Amino acid sequence: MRYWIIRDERQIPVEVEEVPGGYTVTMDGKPYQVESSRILEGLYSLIIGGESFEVTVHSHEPGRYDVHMYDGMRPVEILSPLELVLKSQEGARAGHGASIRAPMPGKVVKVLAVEGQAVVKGQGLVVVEAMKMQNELQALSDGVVTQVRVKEGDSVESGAELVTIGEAAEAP
Amino acid sequence: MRYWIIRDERQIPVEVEEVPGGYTVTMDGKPYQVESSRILEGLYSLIIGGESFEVTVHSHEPGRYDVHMYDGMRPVEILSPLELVLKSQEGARAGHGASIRAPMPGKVVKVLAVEGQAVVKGQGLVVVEAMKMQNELQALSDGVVTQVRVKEGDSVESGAELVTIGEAAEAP
Amino acid sequence: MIGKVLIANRGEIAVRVLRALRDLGIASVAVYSEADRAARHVRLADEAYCIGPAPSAQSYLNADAILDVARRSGSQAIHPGYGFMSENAAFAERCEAEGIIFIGPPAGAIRSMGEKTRARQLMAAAGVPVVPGTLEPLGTPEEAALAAESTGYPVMLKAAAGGGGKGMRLVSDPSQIAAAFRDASSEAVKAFGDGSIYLERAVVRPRHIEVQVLADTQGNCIYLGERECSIQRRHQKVVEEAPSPFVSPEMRAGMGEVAVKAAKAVGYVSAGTIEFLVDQNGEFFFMEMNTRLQVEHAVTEMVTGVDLVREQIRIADGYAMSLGQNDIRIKGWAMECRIYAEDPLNNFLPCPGTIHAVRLPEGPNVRVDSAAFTRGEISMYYDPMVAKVITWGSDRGACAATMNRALMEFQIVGVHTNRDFLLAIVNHAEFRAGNLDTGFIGRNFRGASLPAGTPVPAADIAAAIYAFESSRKGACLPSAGTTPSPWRRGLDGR
Amino acid sequence: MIGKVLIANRGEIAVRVLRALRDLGIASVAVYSEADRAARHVRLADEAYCIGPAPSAQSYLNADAILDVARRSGSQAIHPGYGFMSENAAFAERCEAEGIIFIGPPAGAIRSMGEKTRARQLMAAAGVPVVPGTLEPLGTPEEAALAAESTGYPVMLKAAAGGGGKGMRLVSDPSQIAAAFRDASSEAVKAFGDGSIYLERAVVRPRHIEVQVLADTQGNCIYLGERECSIQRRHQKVVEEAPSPFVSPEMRAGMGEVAVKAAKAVGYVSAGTIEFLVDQNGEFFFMEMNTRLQVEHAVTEMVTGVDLVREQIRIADGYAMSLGQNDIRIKGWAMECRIYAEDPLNNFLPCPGTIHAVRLPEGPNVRVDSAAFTRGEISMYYDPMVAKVITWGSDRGACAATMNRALMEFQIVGVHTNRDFLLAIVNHAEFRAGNLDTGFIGRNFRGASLPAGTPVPAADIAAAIYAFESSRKGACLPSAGTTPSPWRRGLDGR
Repeated sequence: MRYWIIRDERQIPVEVEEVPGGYTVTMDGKPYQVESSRILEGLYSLIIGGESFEVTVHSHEPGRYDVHMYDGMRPVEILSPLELVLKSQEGARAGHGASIRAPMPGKVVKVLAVEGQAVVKGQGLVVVEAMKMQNELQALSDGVVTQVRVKEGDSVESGAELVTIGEAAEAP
Repeated sequence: MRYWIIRDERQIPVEVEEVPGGYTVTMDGKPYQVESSRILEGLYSLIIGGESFEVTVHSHEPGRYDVHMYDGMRPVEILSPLELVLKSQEGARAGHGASIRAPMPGKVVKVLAVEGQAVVKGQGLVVVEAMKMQNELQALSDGVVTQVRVKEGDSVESGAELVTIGEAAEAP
Repeated sequence: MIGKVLIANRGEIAVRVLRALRDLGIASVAVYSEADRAARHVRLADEAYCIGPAPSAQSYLNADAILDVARRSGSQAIHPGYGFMSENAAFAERCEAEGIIFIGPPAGAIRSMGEKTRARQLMAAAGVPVVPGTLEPLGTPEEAALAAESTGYPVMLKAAAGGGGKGMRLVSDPSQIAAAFRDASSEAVKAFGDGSIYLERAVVRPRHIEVQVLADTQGNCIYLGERECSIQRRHQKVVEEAPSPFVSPEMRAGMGEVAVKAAKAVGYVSAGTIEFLVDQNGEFFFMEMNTRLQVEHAVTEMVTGVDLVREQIRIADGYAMSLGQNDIRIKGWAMECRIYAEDPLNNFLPCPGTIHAVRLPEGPNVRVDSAAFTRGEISMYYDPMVAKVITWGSDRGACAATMNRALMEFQIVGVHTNRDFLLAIVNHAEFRAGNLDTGFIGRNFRGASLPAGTPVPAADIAAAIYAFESSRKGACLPSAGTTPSPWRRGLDGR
Repeated sequence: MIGKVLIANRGEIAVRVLRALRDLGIASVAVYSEADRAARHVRLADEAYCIGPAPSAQSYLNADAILDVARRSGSQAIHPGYGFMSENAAFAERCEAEGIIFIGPPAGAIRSMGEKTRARQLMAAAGVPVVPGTLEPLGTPEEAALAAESTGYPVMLKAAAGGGGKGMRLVSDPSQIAAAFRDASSEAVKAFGDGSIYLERAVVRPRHIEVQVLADTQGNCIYLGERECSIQRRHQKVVEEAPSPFVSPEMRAGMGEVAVKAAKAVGYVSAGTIEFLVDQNGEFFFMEMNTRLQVEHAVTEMVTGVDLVREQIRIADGYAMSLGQNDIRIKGWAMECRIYAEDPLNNFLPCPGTIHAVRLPEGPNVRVDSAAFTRGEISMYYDPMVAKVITWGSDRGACAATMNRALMEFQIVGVHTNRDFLLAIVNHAEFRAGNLDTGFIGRNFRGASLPAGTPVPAADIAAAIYAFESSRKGACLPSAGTTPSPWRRGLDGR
């Protein structure tokens, strides 16, 4: 199957093909014979040309993978054909409103945003506390608060939509 | 749900009833309030009257459980109503032929039994090697070998039927 | 004789204390919040009782509930661990009043050392060197400016009730002192309910070196060498070691004797730690005393062979220490890395969540103290520390090499940890050379974040295979689009 | 200088060697059989190569395949671990011939000590005490009877090529000697391809005590104290400790000097062990030398602080030892328990299978060397040893208490282990008193099986809850009826 690695504005083609004991992975035209053994969900042993790698792979967002190796972590963005299409559509829509989501579970300790309020990029919208630390979620662009979905004291899950920001024109 | 513990020829009634945070387990008329938390498949944290137990439960055969506690293992035989019925039928059939099964995976290194052969209780039938050790499987009762299902060199899984012994009357 | 002990704590330290109790054949009683029903300390204890909902104020800080369990379970003593009730003099007094042994110092010693300006006065009077500065809380920004003039800039403003870096400000220039005073004071009010601020001369490129002491009820008090704790991020220790590469045998004896003097000045009993600020010439100044077991006590255990928790329990039981000063020999080197569930690539934001799988390092010269387990929850309610990895070596180089090995083996699937950051510290040339001071992380890791590793084919291949296998499993389509993270920075991390 | 080492082994010892290489900054090359693709040693190594199918004869004993990988990977040296190629003199010679360093003794020393009767002759000539007996293999049952008359009964018949208890028979009565000779000889033919048998006076209630030595290529040779290995089941060590509770400092020096003499007599280099049989009066006799690292080397490491594998590698690299005899100090006490995948309630039958989950003990004074992991396979092709649990204490009682704690924490879901048996040994009054001899297990555990624990309500409740939850998950109905196990006893376990 064909994928694309997105790196430094480039799209690098990657072909993954099953072979006995593993895969042939062809990156940017260069083939790698990979002996692959899945130990657990997200934990792999790879042997590539005699070199042994134990890696854990973790995906927080579609297309984005954290690959943990012995000597550190590498973030890799790799997209399937469908994901690539969706991403380019998303790019075209950029700026047309954005949801501020909780990147981790926590408790809302302060709501700074008010519906209808005009905000500028970087302005604080919600303060969420997790693990004894207060963290402020900020507007990603100028706009108007179209919806506030939480109130103080709410517990929120990772990924929960907290505030929606629309373009100024969309404001009531 | 009702179960029976089989111990020292006795059948002890056990009633398991779900309650918030755990179970009420009534054994031989005595109720125990059990806070139960399942950590993993087969791994439980139980708190009974303030006492904390971490146990792993393992079942090799239906109705038979090995309960591993910090200070050692306890085998427990506990049967559901259906299992109790099946067991008593099995008891009535006792002696009417038996399958000799591999209690562990291994390799058949010698087949001593021949189909049609009369064997006595304790007579060696098959030798299976596992982990560098040869172990002999023996007849559980007098009888006649009605079927030999393996040959030397076979790899066998745990529970695989190796030899069937019938009553002398059933022999050809 | 103590036959049953309640552990008023959670996480790795509760497990640590449990192990000491097991070793001594003493029954253990765990307490837990509703969020911790499945926690390791609950499962390993002989008895366990729920003391309230997840927030600490309603459970681990709930003295009534804890004492109620102590009575119900027939515990003769309470071990507070660190944090929570460990430096709460009122709690220690309540234990005493109810006839339950508090495994720690007397309430009076906690109180004397807990109020920072009073402690400085006491220490100065006892002949313990303190950093030049004010011995009384400052009333106004103007008072602060005057005091700074007499001490000389740079100065450090500190919350009198403080700890953990809250309510602290470094001031290098007279024009900033008034604003800094107001900031620090309001932060201190928020954090501790007490805005009192005092001032000290700021030591340039200081090391943070602390001395472990142990005192019994019979008047014996000894020191067990020092710990180097200069590797800190936002005033939180990250990597500790024993001994300090900076401390000679003469300096060790000198600091040790001063530490014993400090402990005796407050009638100290049990394990305690005197924290010193050490300047580049080796001059050392009393900072504060931690009147409890420290997170990093394990490195001292590794180089001395002394089990500090066991000694605490025996001392609390009224025994004279089995050890004299001459029994303490420092053998080899030990380091500790604190593994936190946080994201070093994203400004160390804490990462609560579920551990899908954990593999702790093992093998020769490795000790792990943790409460992590497969399917365990890292709760948003508590400290994000997941595990302590401690290594020993015959010398500092061997110890660091083994720490590198242990960190490489450390593996958690499911939550981010600072493992990579710890690896980067331990393998940093300046760290290996022993050039440590409290500015190490700020200087060497700009923005206090870890840069991502450079791409390697194996990582790309792993991601591709994972993506391939995930799609083959029939995973749902990804939700459309991704937005850049709005998660900017910790508000307390200015 | 050695920059890359191939590890010609698997399991915990391969991982142990890997860790030493990491600590030294040397690249590691793993070899593996097809059954071991997912094994820990494969995943932890820098490089890994498959050397053949699962059976050892086609993989871990395949010298051609191993040497081929050594060449392809550019390894300068091979560490053989224990077992497999470790005492194979021909393999050591082939390595030398191909310019690859064999991390172990010279082939000549392996050979001298490998043939047991020749070793006895050599040792006797060097002034090392040996048990009275024959110095030449016996030809016939009649010769055996004559030799036994002169030595005096009871006598022990032993396979000259033997090890691991195979080809051994104790004879107390002259009427049994002919049959026992024939039995032992045919067993030895089967096990070793060599039926040669020799005879020794049997020592009554003997202890098995061994001395660790370390020798370099510069002619230095030291001893690192003794290990008590009397706790054996079917001649397999189960629990080991260092030091021995039976050995005084004077006896330690005496045995140590004899051990060094023995090693020097064969030109020994690297780590090696002299095994002694010790009678109730403290008289000790040379049994054999193990010309390799021992399974139980870790207890010596714990009490001396010396990393034996690191020393082996440095010695193989031509360095003089960094340690002199005076640097060796025994501090505290260490014990090792070997966790086997076997069923102690069912005559210790080995239990291959899949580990569903594993939790290894951790915390202060605990070391674990293992290759076990969640979802790992215990293969029927290899040794059933799953892990070694090693503990340290300031004295023997503290060490045993910590071993008890560590074993309590040890948890494997999915396969049977001998953990409960180890717990029963460690907590046995005779063990705690230090009354050890090689008959300990046979005397205290009749039928060499562990009785099941007495019923307790918590166990019944756990089984009931498990049964309830399993049925609720919609598990299939049990297959009708259960039959008693036909699995009687190991054929080699008479």
